[in-house]
Amino acid sequence: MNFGLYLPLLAGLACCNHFRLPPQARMEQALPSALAMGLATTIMLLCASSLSGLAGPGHDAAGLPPLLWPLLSLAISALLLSLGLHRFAARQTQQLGLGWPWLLTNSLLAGLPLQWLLGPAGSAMQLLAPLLSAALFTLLLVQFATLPQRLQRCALPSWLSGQPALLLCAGIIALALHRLGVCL
Amino acid sequence: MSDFTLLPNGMKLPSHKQASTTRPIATAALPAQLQLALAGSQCCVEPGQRVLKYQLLARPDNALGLAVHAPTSGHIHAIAPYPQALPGTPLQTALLLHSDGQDEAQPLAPPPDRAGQSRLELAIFLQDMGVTGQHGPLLPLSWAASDAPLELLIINGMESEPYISADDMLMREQASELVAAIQLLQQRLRPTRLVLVIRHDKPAAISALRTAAAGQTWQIEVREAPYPADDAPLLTRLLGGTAETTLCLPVAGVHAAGQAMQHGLPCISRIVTLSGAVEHAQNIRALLGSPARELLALATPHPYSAGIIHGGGLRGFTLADDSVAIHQHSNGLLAAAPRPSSSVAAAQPCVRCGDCATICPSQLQPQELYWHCQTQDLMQAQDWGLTDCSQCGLCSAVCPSQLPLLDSFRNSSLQLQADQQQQQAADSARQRHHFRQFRQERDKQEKAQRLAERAAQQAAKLAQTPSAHPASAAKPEPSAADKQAAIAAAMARASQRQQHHQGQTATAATAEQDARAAAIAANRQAAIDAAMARAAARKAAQDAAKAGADSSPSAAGPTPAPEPAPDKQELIRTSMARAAAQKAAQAAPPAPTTMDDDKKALIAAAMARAAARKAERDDGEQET
Amino acid sequence: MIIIMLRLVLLLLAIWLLGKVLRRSAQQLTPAPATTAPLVERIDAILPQTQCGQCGHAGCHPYAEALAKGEDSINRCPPGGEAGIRKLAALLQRDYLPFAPDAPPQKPKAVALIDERTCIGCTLCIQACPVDAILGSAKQMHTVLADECTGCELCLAPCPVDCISMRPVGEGAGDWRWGYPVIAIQPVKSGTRP
Amino acid sequence: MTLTPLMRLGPDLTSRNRQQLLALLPALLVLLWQQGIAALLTLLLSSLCALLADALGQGLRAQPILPCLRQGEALLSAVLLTLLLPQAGLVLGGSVAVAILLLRQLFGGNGQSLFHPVAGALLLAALYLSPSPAPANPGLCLATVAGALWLSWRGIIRWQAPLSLLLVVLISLPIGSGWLLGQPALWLLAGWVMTDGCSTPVTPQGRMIYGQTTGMILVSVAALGQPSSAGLLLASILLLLSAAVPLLDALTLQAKRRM
Repeated sequence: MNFGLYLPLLAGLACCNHFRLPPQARMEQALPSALAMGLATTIMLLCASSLSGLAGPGHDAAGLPPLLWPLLSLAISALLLSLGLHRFAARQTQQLGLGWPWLLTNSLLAGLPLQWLLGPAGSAMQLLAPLLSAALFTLLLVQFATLPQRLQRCALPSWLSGQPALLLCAGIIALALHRLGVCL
Repeated sequence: MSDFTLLPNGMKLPSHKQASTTRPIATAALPAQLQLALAGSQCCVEPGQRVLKYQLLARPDNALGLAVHAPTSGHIHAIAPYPQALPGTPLQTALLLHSDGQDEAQPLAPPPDRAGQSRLELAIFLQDMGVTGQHGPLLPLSWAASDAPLELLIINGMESEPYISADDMLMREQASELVAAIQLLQQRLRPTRLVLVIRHDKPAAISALRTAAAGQTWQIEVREAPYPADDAPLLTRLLGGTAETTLCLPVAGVHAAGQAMQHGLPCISRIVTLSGAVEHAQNIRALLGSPARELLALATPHPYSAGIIHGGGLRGFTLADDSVAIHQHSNGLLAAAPRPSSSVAAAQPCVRCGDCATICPSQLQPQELYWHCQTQDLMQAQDWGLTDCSQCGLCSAVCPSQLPLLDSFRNSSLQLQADQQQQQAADSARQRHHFRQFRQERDKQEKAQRLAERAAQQAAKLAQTPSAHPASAAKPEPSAADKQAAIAAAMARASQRQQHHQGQTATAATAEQDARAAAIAANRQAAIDAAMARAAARKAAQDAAKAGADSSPSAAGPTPAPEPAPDKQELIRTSMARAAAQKAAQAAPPAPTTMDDDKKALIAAAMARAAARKAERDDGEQET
Repeated sequence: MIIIMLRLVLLLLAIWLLGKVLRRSAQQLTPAPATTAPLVERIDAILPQTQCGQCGHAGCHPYAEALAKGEDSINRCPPGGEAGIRKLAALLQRDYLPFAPDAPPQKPKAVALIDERTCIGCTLCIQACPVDAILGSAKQMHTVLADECTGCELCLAPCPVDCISMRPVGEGAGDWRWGYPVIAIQPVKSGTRP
Repeated sequence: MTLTPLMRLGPDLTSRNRQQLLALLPALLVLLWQQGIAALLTLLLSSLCALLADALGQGLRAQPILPCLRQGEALLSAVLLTLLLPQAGLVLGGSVAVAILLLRQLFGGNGQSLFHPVAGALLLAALYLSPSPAPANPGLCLATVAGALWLSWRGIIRWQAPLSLLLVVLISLPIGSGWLLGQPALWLLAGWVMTDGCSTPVTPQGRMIYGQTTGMILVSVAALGQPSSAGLLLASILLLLSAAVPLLDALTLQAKRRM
């Protein structure tokens, strides 16, 4: 697995994340939701990498399989965040669709391949990669939140309007991201 | 500010004015028939009647209406709905005047005494003379009735619209009359500052005006401004005025006002530029109501020209019907050149080039605005600045997709206007409805109270004379009287309600609803009173406007309005008087002694007519 | 060490931003209730105020009350037209509905006209008019103030001699208002000048 | 007599496309001079495929075919692609046809394509071709730049996005983005694809942000990642950012709220 597969994965994940909102959700509602989810993913990835940093070189010694500790740290940070969100802003969390299943999915799918791809590399890369990945993910989320409004003005055939058009866009974006990932 | 509007492709906006300024203003021949639109005015002649030149044909019946005078002598042929110039607008009632070719004029009434004229009187006089400004009369009546100070009076001679040179030629050839008119306006309106602003591309007009206006206290200002320079709000800003204290008047209107004020001459003609694909581009003085096709024929349009454009090169629109007549705002008629075959294709979708937003002088986003106008989303269109659009037409002219941006904005703003008027009407209807509910409730209460009082008095009387009622004498307690009073009141209420139901068969309002509505009405009483007072003031101003110069209408404007009740009564009285007069005109005035018989006969006749009509209708329904 | 500090700072920044987004969306999704007029009044402001009762209620305000309580559907006002339904749908956050099949058909705007030769002065129509648009008194001819008539047709039924007819009004939009030389859209408003 | 009342102050779509094609002429001549008959064949093939695909799309959507073909949008795409991938031949023909059908006609034809077909076709072709970086070609670059400058002087293309991209590339010369400047693909995509209104933001500010972001991603990937073809890289970044255009529009286009 290389970035050529990881980046399209992010696009697919963002598309799925957009579809969790009700289909008639307007941009005024989808945009904050996308922003919040992007920020939540940033927090989770940073938190998880801090956790693995804390464990540091010790997790080899503990005899755990190589990917178990990152997986645990990602899951823990996702659950911690959803707990915190539920504690402090339950209503908005529900309105914006930041449920724990989605947080966990995003955290694992966006974070685990990254850990694997980077391996136990230098810490600068360890810091930068989650940030960049979360930023790209946020960008993709926001794109899917704003695209429907523009697609309304296109003369799309009727069978394509709505979610199928978004899927088509997701496919094109995934193709572009794949090419970009290959170049990385 | 740059010299010309710089177009996205680096070119400058061509003005195309030279062609029509080489010849002096000609006078159009008398057309065989004239079509005079009655917008906001009430006709005071009848079909078949012979009218003389300058005779009043219609008088204004609202603040935006204008009087219509006969441009020549002839017979009124018809009063009927005719198409308007702007395609897509509804038919408008117009007078069709067949000219008899004699051009026989009636003597002009001398203009009223200048010295003691207030500005409202002047505004009404100009309205009666048919002198047009930007919207309705030259001096807006609402402005004239207020006591807002006039700090800046702008005479607008910019005329930046391509092809149009009507104002230019007017300023060249009739500079002295114009200067006299401006002087008169200055004397009457007494502005702090009076500026005639003129665009730099009219050197001949500038020199003519400078010569004529030597020694005047007002100034002529020459400005270089890009295309929509004649936009009044823009001009006001350019000259450092504020919207509240500035008045911007078009040159042609000022000239017509001068003619009216000096000689009592009503406005029956205007200068029209004939240009475009024609042999002899020129300006002519044309009678209002002349058919566009006949006028343009004077300039010999090229045989290949396709249609007539009403207005200038950017704001103009193609006339759907060549026989449409010119009106007060028709500053130009252009013969359209046929489009090159490549651009015949219909409008393409927007390619988001952004040229329209770049060129828009009001810094709007025409492509967004167009989208919302297309989807009929007027709220969004307002959010995107539909009301700020000056409809200069630059966006339409640069759009590579040839989208009908200007047309769309025009339609949407007309629709917006209609919506706003409807909303105002609904608001006033709501206030009247609430007031009515309040009044009904109050009347009911008063009546019940009166009846209760009467019953109590009767009971008291009964109590004083117990011998009269032996049955009740045994127990002469006040409770019996109370009961009776209560019964009487209940009866009264019941009869009242019955009456009420009889009146409002369809609404079937219940007592609780009435009570609640009355409570709401009582809460709003203050607001309604204020609104009634405002309405009364407005009515008074309108009445004053109708009454003309002989009344003293200045009292109606800013002074505190009289109480609503007398005004309403007066209104009712006048309407009754009008109705009585009409009735009197229809039938011989019945003598008081035979009134009842007459009335009975009348009622019987009416009932019979109604029955006949009903039977007819029933028959008709059965047949269908 | 620096990396850990940086990571912590970034983490705090992200949490702060998330909090901000959440607070902002909370404000956006629930408008402040104190500043808005009661719902009934806002609905009433949309209704055309013909007081015609075609919706099955005794006037516009009762219909507004029924709408506010959710007791009636938004597609019962023919004078309000499609635009009215759209506005109501937006205000009440309901889906747009086409006109109810049992609602009376839409008619072009019309005003009542009293045939002055037939009128017997019975005042029944005056009592029926919900907006005080008919003038007259007993045994005198009545007349309709055309400017104030809403076209509700409530005066037609009570008239014993059928002397009232509805006269359609043409739309007044004319190009004389935007022609020369400036095409400003806003007409001279009475409100802007003191 | 050239009088057109109801004045038109700007060129219409057909004339804009014609001028854009005209601006590509010097580059095309240079290419033919460099590569000879093979490039001409590619040009013919891709043009044919593009026109056929466009006609097919219009036909399937039941729209008039000839006016659309005459407008030259498809032809412009084909010429651009020929200049970008002169050796591709059949692969190019297929990818341009698919891209036009998928990215242009499916979204509703002219003026509706959210993603530029040229960028899409480049990515499609890259599935079959090796993405090795092309050698620098100063002659072609110069011819392209001349055409783009002429267009910009005529006011046909908007300069904000390409200029922002170029500025970023120039500023980051020290980290090794210099080789990009020798690539004709950079100039072609910057001059003809980044200036297309449908796949770029509509406001000047939005276009600047778009250009800068493109530049930053391009430079960082080109300088830090594995060596790859500049055209491919730029095309994929443009596609990715085209999806962000509604966002940029929403950020930079503000409705005038009523009081």
